[in-house]
Amino acid sequence: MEDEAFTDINGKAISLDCQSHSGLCREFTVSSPKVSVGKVMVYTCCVWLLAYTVFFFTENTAVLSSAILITLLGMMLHIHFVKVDHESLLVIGSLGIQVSSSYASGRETTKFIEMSKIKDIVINEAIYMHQIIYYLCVLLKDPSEPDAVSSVVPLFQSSKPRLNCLVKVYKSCQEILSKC
Amino acid sequence: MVLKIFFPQCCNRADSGLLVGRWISGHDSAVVLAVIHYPFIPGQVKQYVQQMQAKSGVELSVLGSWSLPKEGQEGMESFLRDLSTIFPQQRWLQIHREIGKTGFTCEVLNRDQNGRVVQQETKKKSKKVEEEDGEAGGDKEEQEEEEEEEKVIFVHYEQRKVMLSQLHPIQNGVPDPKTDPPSELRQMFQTVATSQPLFFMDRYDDGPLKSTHWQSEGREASIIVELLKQASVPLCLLISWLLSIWTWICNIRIFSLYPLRWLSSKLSTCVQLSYKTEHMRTLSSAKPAAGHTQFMRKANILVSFLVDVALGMLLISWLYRDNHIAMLANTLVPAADHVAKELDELLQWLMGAPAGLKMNRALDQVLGRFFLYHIHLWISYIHLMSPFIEGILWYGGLSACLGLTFALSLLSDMVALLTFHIYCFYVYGARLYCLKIYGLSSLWRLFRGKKWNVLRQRVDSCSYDLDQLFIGTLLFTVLLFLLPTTALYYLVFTLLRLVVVLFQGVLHLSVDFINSFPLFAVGLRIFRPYRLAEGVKFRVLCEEPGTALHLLMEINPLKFSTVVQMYRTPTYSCYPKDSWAALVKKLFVGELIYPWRHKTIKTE
Amino acid sequence: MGQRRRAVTNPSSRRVSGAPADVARVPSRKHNICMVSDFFYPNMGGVESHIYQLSQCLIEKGHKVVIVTHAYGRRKGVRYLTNGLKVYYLPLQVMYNQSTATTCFHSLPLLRCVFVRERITVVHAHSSFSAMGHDALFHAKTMGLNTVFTDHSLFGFADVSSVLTNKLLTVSLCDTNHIVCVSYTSKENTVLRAALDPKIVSVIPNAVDPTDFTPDPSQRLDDRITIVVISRLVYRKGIDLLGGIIPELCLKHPDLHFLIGGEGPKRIVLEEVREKYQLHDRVRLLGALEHKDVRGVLVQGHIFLNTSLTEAFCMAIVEGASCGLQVVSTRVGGIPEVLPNDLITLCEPTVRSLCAGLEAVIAQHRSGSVPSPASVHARVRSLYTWRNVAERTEKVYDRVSGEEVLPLDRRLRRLRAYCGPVAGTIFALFAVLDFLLLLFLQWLVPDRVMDVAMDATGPHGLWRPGPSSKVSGTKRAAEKDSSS
Amino acid sequence: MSVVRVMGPDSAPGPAVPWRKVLWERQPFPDNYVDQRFLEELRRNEGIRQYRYWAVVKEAGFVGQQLSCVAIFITLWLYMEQGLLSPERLLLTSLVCALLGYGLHQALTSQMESGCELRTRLADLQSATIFLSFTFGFSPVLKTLTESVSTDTVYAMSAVMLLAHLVSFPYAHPSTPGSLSLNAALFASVCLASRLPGALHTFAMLSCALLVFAMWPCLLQRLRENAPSQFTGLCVGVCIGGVGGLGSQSPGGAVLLALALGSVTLLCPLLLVMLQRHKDNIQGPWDEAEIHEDISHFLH
Repeated sequence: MEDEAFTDINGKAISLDCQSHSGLCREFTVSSPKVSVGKVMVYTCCVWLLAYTVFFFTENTAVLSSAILITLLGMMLHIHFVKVDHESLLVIGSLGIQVSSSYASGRETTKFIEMSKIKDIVINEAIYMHQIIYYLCVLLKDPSEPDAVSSVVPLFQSSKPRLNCLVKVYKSCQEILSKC
Repeated sequence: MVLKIFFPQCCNRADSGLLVGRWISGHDSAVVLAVIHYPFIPGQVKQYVQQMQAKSGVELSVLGSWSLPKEGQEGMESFLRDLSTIFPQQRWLQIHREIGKTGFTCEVLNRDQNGRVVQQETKKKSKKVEEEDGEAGGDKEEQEEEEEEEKVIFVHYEQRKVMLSQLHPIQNGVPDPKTDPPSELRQMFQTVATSQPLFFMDRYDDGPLKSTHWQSEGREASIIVELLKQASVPLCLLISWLLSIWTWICNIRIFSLYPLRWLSSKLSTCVQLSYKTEHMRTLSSAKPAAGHTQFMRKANILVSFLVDVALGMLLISWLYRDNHIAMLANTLVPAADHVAKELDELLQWLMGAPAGLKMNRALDQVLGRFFLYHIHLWISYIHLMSPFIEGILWYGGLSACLGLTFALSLLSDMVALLTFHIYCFYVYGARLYCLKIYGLSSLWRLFRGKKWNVLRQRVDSCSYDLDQLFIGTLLFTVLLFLLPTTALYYLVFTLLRLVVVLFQGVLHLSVDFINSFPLFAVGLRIFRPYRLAEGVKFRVLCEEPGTALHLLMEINPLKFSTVVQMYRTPTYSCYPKDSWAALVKKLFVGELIYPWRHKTIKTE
Repeated sequence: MGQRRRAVTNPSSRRVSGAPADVARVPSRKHNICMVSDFFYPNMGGVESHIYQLSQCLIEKGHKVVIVTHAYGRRKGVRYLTNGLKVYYLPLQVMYNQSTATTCFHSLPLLRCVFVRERITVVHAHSSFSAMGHDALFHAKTMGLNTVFTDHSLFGFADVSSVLTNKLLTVSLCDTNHIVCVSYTSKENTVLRAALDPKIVSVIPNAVDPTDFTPDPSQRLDDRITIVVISRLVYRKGIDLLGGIIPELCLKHPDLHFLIGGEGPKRIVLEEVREKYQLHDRVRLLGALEHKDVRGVLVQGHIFLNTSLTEAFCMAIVEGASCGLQVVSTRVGGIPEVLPNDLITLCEPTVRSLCAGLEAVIAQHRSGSVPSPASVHARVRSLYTWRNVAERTEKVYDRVSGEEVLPLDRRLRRLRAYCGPVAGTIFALFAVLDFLLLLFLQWLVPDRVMDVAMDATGPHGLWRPGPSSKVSGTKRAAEKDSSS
Repeated sequence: MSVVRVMGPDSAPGPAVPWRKVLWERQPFPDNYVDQRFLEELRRNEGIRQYRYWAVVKEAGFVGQQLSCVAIFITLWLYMEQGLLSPERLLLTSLVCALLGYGLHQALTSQMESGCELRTRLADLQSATIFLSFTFGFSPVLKTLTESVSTDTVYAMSAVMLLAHLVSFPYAHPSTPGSLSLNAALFASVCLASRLPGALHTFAMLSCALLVFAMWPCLLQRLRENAPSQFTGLCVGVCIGGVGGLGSQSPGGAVLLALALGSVTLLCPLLLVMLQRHKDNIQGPWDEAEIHEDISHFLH
């Protein structure tokens, strides 16, 4: 349970929280900063100003109401589908790995991968937008031939931590994996 | 190795007794299914376990002992250990729970070959570990102890949900050799699901043994279900008999003559009919559904069929109330007339200089007259059959009692018939246009002194003779100048055609939707989310120091999207079979487009 | 590329070029080198193998090497090859035969990312056909890195297209620190094209692994004389000449057979010739050849024929000679410099002359006065080795890394001075824009935010061979995820 | 030896052995050594041909005459449009011209004995009939073809097409007129002809066009091969005829045409000859060798 100053690939501050429930079970939670009020304000203002300009030319109040609707709807959709509040990785030795990400609206999506399916956890490089980043991912076994990788499950996808953070998680994951 | 114990939540507060369950081979994890309380006679327990095993086909066994000491009864340690000798097992679990605490502690007694009991302490409190030859050497105590503490994981699960839930992706019956051994969770789920008979012994009947496990809600519901099952059998038989007759009628030779078959393949009503027949056949098969998918499929079909019929009934009730039918009929003929008139005007407009376009007058006149004649024919045809339309509608309306889909497809057929003239126009226009386009393209190649090489599939340069060039150029010029006229006609009629096709497409889509939407599965997902499990998720229960790790296993329900695309009953899809770009290209080069789906693109 | 890997750790080739001794004597600094080119594996050809072999040898010498190329189909992302050679397949749009479309700018973000995170000191671009290479040179200068350019191809001055390309080359080479050419002819050509000071142009020939191309006379059939041709079947390789030669010789010598490996648009010519003269049994068209199959084809022949119309440095003839074949080739480009006269018969690029040359060699064969394949191989094997190439290239890097990079203003002045008023001004403008873009990117994603890449190679490389290691695990993952 | 073996750039030059332009032996020179024999194989402007003014003018004359052919055609059309020339007369004249030309053509062909496959009279007759019949059959259609298209459009189209004809005309050996040029010309003539008052006019115009654009170049080619002196005279004659004809209708057009002819036949050659001096062409061993001999005879 310690906090260093970690940042994501764009230099925004994120916090990593390692909970060790027992020797076999650890939980890592990467939580990205909350939705900044200022940003919301800015977006809202932009939309509304636009709406007012339109309204100014076309005396039509529908424009304004629609603008309000749009902002509200947009905000809801954003916090429900886009904005991820924190992502957590629960590693249970000899049982499996559970990846869950919870959105700002409280919606939570969870995926549990059994240990028998997992081949390894590695740090990997990928080209993302206009940069090349490191990311942590779980390699899944191919049931047909054991030493091939059937697919890859990337971790901490929405909050993209930097290498130092990843290495921390990676090391302790490897500890548990090596135990059993 | 780490020992995983799947422990049913309902047994948390059970009084002390024996743990009945199963060791999952290969994963060294134990699934506790029930607790048999004191007092019991070991013989009866053994016998009971035997018969349960026989019933459920799970290798049940007595896993160990469960002690939740009430006040007064302390120090059962030795007694419990003796129990292990009564029920000879490879390993013997002793799970304690003190009243105050939430966590359990567990001892594992390993029995090696010569029957001596080897014990490993897993209590944190017990600082010293009495160790004979366990799998860990006795020399390095501390680190040994560290390891020992980690040994056991308790996974609490809700027995009922796990029993009823179906793990996805489904692998029914025989696990294919590639993926075996089936994963731990899958085995665990199977174990709980198959050991259903174990749970039918409930607390109140006075058997020799008292046990704690999930209690099935009272018998009555199940009795009713049984009765329904019994009743459904003769019904199924009846339906299947009727079906056989129907199919026999369908297979009379007259229907399999060429024009009829072709027609029936094009008429969406007939397609719908055969489709329904097929569904009924699947429904009315007397034998019970094998496997989950089969069952779901049947249920989906049944539900959607019922819904369909209900909607159809609604429609009928609307139609036959203060005769809407007559109204419809009276509106229909004038509508057709109106359409014809509109077309007439349109053609007149085209025969002038439409939108100031420069068209070749002679050709324009010819085409216009031709189409006008067609419309004339059409109108007379409509008027010929106007008296019968009401009757047709009346009987057609009856068909709605076979379901809304049926009525809809009938409607689409009617539309197709009523707009036949538009179709004709479209075909003429398209053919003419197509001809022109191809002629122009090949002549353009000649114009540039190239030619299409059929063998190499490419454009070669070639030297033509003078006369070839001359005639080619003449034709090219003629075609080029006549193109706008035909193109305009083609355009107009294609637009009309597209409107019709769009309408029919919408009808087909809705029909397909009603037929294929998995209502039952979705309902299940809404009201019993745990029934369709995508997987599981674990929560770490608040653990206090000194006990092993406690996890709560919850069921992770399937996503709606997955449910829909997994359980949607396969139909002939009537979605446009080629992409929009392809469609546009077809339109441009003047190939014909049809609303009806082709048999070849049946989507599974 | 299996057998190329073998070459890197091979005692014989080590013995040939006394590499270790020299390295011991001249302790040179270690560089972080970034090879940039549009052409790399899975694409096959001279440039590709050159880059691969050179990088391998440089890694062996303890430098850190990464390769940057564009994505080939589903092969995008980051891959690791033998000895931890790291390859970036950047998702850039391919325009015309495997060369990326260039706007001078859009490749900057990714290239900058690579340069920064790999801590590159020297950027080495290959092949003047590779737009990506030129972009890299441009951006490297903007970021203040030293650059080297290797030119693999010859260019005429006759037509409009070449005028344009030469102008572009002038621009992109005018502030490149050092240029490497593969032959003296190529050097002259490049110096003329890019108006360069010949002092900064080094000549370092290509090489072949003698171990891959060993003679095997037992494969030859003695009842016939086989002429082997291995090249892409395109106009520049003089396939039309070949189409003229085949009937002439086949009519004269009934025991003459042709073995033609390669694929291309001109295949149709050969097929027509074959059909017209009924030579299906004597002219075999093998189609495209894997690099590993080449030797198997070569050793079946007695004579290697090369009809190229232009070549900077023809590796094919060296490979042929290394397999112990008698080489007959056209006297074009750098070919006369490649092999000593007793190993090669040079002809004019005409059907008559080539036929005469082949006749002569055939006559020698009949009289049995040709040197034995083994002896030919023994002579060739010592001529061109990758280690030697690597050492000479290393020296280039040493020299380059000492030089200072022009600041923006002087760079602009230089551009104006070297590339003429019009092009110079335009590209000066481009340089400024590029610089501004760089500043913007640095504001957007500061260098400190970028993670420094783990060194798989170089002074303290982490590369541990074997599938168990995490690096290779990463590699496999990279392959998977790039495909997904 | 191993010192010599690896020479990076800027190593000290070794013993004074002469530098050789070979790669197979490792020489005691640095990699970036520049010998005085550097670029000695560079050659400039080799094989460049010197043009002589009048020769070029003579060649250019052909272009001029083609230009004026078009002018003549246009003149004829103008005449017909204003009804100054009746289609019957045009047909008659063109028929006579055709016969004369055909005779001359035959004479010239028989005169040259290198007779590559001669078309039989029958074939000629056949194609002639095809022309006439098709033109005659189509002329009513063609007549009504462009009536709804505005006149300017038609003019523009035909102008563009005639230009295309002039540009893409194979001046080198026009014995077989290139298909694009011929087609363009025919297209233009059809456009123009469809503007004429009657179907017969159209027919006449088209046949005339055939004469001018298809037959005439063949005859001219023969002339050029066999009787160069007359050829030049003919070109001059055609040019004068074109200018005069156009002059009779629109003097301005005539002037323009004259200017164009002058620039094409006199000015452009002058420029060519003048600019030759500034030619600077670099050749060397790096050039892509071009194949001089004709490979195609191996194929067909």
